[in-house]
Amino acid sequence: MATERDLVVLGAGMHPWGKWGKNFVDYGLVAAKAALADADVAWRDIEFVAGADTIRNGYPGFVAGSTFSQAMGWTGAQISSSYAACASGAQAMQSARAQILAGFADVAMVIGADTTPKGFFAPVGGERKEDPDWQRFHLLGATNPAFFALNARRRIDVFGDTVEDFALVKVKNSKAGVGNPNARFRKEFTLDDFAGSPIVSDPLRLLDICATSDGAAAVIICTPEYAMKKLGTLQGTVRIRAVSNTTPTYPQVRLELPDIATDSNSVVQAPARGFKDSIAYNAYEQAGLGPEDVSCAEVYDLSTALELDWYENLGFCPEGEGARLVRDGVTALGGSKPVNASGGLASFGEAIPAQAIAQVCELTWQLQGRSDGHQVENAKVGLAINQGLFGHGSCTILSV
Amino acid sequence: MATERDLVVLGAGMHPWGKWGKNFVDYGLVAAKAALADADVAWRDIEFVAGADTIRNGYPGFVAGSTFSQAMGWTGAQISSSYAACASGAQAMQSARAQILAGFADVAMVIGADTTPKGFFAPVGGERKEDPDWQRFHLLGATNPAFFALNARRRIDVFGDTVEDFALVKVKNSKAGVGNPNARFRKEFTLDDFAGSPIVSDPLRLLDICATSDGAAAVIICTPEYAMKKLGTLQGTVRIRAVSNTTPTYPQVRLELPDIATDSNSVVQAPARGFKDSIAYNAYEQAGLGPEDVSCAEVYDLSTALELDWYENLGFCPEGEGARLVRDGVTALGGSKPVNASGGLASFGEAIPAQAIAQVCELTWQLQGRSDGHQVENAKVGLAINQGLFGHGSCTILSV
Amino acid sequence: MQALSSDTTTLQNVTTTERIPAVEGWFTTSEPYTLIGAKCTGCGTVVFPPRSGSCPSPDCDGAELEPTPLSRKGKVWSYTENHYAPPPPYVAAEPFEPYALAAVELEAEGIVILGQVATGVMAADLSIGQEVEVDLQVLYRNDEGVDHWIWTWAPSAPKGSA
Amino acid sequence: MQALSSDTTTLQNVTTTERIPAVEGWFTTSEPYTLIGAKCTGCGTVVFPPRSGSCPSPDCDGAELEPTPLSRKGKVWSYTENHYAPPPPYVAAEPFEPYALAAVELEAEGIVILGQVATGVMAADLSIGQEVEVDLQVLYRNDEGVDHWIWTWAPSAPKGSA
Ligand SMILES: [Zn+2]
Ligand SMILES: [Zn+2]
Repeated sequence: MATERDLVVLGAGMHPWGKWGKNFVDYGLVAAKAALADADVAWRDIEFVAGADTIRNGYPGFVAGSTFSQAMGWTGAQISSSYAACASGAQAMQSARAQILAGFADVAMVIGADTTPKGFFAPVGGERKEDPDWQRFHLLGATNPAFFALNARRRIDVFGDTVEDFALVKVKNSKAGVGNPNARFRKEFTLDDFAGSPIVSDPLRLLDICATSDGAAAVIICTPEYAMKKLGTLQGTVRIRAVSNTTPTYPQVRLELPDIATDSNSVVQAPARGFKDSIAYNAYEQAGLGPEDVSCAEVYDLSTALELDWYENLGFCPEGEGARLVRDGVTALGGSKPVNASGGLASFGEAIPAQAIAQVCELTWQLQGRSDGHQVENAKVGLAINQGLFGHGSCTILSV
Repeated sequence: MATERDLVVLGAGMHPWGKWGKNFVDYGLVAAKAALADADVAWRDIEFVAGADTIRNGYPGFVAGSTFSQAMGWTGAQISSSYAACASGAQAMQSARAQILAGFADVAMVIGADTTPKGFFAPVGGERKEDPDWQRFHLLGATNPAFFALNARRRIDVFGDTVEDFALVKVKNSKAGVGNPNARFRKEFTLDDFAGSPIVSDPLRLLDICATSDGAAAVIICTPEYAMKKLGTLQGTVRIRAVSNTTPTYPQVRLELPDIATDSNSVVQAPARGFKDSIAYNAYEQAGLGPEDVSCAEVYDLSTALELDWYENLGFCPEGEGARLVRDGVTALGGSKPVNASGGLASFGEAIPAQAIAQVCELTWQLQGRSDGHQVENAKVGLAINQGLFGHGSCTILSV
Repeated sequence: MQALSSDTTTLQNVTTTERIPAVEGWFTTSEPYTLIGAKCTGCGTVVFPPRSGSCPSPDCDGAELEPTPLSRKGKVWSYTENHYAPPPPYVAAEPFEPYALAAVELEAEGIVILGQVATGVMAADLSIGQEVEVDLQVLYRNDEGVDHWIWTWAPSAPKGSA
Repeated sequence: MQALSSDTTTLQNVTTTERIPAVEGWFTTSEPYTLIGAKCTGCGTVVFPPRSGSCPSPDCDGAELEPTPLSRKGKVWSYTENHYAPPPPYVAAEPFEPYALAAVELEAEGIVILGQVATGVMAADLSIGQEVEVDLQVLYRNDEGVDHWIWTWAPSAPKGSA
């Protein structure tokens, strides 16, 4: 049961994902206005604006909270600008949530938008020996797909997964994405398509790896009191049951982006629960819910194989058995545990600061039965999970 | 009187300001360990780490909360990474404060560090027509000192200030800074030194404008309950009475960095209280205190003339009369309203994400009577105020 | 060119073919030189630099803004003089020559706009409240030798010549 | 050079004068090639890349870490093969040649370290659990024609030759 600490998602809005190279603010404005309209709240009434930053768009990207506040029209609202790589949207969510629960605001906007501007895409310049991102690129040429591939290879050699299992994830997600008007790629892929897809980082092919996209998402969250005043009832409202914000515990013995080495477990023993398991665990604890309660989940399928990991981290199956779930259709739309009914990153491509917020939009609409074309039947509890570079784990649980 | 919502500053630590070009993390570690030692708290006990970001140090700078958590040793703590230009430290402070007041942690670290790495200092590359920072640099060559100078010129022509009044601010602050072991420049300047100082942006000379520095600062903040358990009493503890986090209200009719134009007041009337006045006002409101209660203040003297503005924004005197306060020694150490007893930015140079946290360190020590060499007599209430580019206004009020 | 220049020069400039602006759509490149703002079709408020997609007023839902010429003349709100070359992306002349900047208030629009002051006019020549008007001058010449122009604030001619 | 190379080559390398490492202090540049970690003088934990100033263990206040050679041999934890040239700051050969990367577990240190695999050894030649050892090869040649070297993981010779 939701408590008075469980804030309400009053409205959600997105700019569809795609690739146009426009100013990221333009996308954000569309999402912001859509979320406000969905919540039936005036911009002037928003007391706190939590922006998720983008680091490839100059100064305005670094101060997303300010940028969107000014673009919508300065109201004197409080703001924050958060960065946590792929988990930036979830961090912005937690920023707004904490400000509200601390009593500094009753209603807040959480917003993120991204674009791939022309003319500069390389990592930040300069020689920085202490920057893990510089280390892995300059010294090893270890790209993101390379890390995904190390992980995928483990699954094959240790768990007996096949590359077809990975491809099945894309087949499943692309099929669901066809029904989602906010998705960028609305094309259903088949196993046959994989044969023609070039290997990027063995064993992963181009089709196994998510693209980068332009896009924007925003949600309006508020206290139950505020929602009650607005709606006259809390019946049917989507409640935020948990936002976990988890970092690793030393020693972190699993090689994770962007580090080129793990911690050592020679002196201090590794924690019983690994980092990725703890992300979900902390959220379940906070919500008082378990994997059995989840109606649908949005997980970060940066690669196809990675989605299988999440099944296990989320407790949907024991470690090493993730492939069975996708083979048996358990995680397909229509299965008993639908994962990425939105189409996932496979259908969206990642718009970094917007993506975790988009997950919340998707779940909100699923729980409200508004996901025409890719609706999960009778969804009551939705979960979104992701992991950002540099130890940023986030998991959000919503219920209706 | 402090309430149970007024968190406790349990410890404060700094790395002295200077210019060595080392990795910013090295400075931060020194500050973090000093703050923990000052608070007598083990790193393992910190539940939340709020990092203030630096944008000139690659990826680790963008995820300061993570970077310092990993450098100190992953503990699974919650983290945040905030950016708000010069107000980043204050935003990190508010991030930690909200998390604690929301019940997600009892004790938190707030930390910021900066360096000026070799080899890249220019604004982020690329042509970004919509980025005010690109606009002002590329199209107008309007540097930060140029904006400070526009403001200083107004003071001269409208209020009758003189360049000697501005110089007096530096004379006062440099004198105080001599007694502060954390200050970078520990040299007393006289009015005579100004004659030899080159004009940077007329009417401001090099000595009127603050340098950029390396440095780090950290504070440990906690609930009163936590402090009580730790100390057995709250007597003599420094309490956080307010952290205002203020943005402008449309139309913003004062030209502020980095915008090349103000908003228009042709259709919507300007708010009665200007942006910079509202920063202090909101903090006073939150604290239930007024300018008359302030024992000492740390203000952002990015330029000498700007300090005079703050006197007025803080209500220490009516608009246009700031110069009188410095002429009469009111704001000098030993005066009735000491401002920048630390030596201010004039003596420190700005280490962007660390500076607002350093202000809190300074005030904490002042209120505890630990500022040997630059102690304000009988300090009971301390206030720190700053303004970051892109409408980030922050004001922190502490009391003992 | 400055508004203070002779009629002959003015005539030359009028007949000059297209000037390349350093930024598209913010000012006219033929006389009469004006800055171009954006006006919200909903509430009528004005914004500079021009933008699209969203009215800057928090109380207006307007998403349509149309280009609007701003007052050619305004009054100096404040001014300064740069004595050091700004860093890139500014393209500084070598050797660097100090230049003045002025923030100018346009009364009708209720807006203050910053700009470089016409070459040769320095801080000593300026005062708060002084009337200035929009002019154009070369901001930089690119690697292909093409001049890029920018607006400037130029003191209005004593006799009020445009 | 690869550990699989002939004795002659090995001899040549031993007599070669100073190799410039692509990064200072992370590995030896003369045989026996080893990675260099840092060891906390307080608790004895090890970290790679080496660092100073603070022990990576949250329970250790140690601020002194000293360089320590790591095990030369380890077991492949996982591996992959890059088929596209990584973006800068990687200096990619032209035309780009695919290469393998391996994450290798050093048992004594309880640590997994990523590295390029010796040139010519591809994913098909690798398997999880396989023994590999540290070797060196050229990462890139800079504009002045100076080679910069990096550690690689090379399959240990079948007969166990160092
Ligand atoms: Zn309007
Ligand atoms: Zn240790």
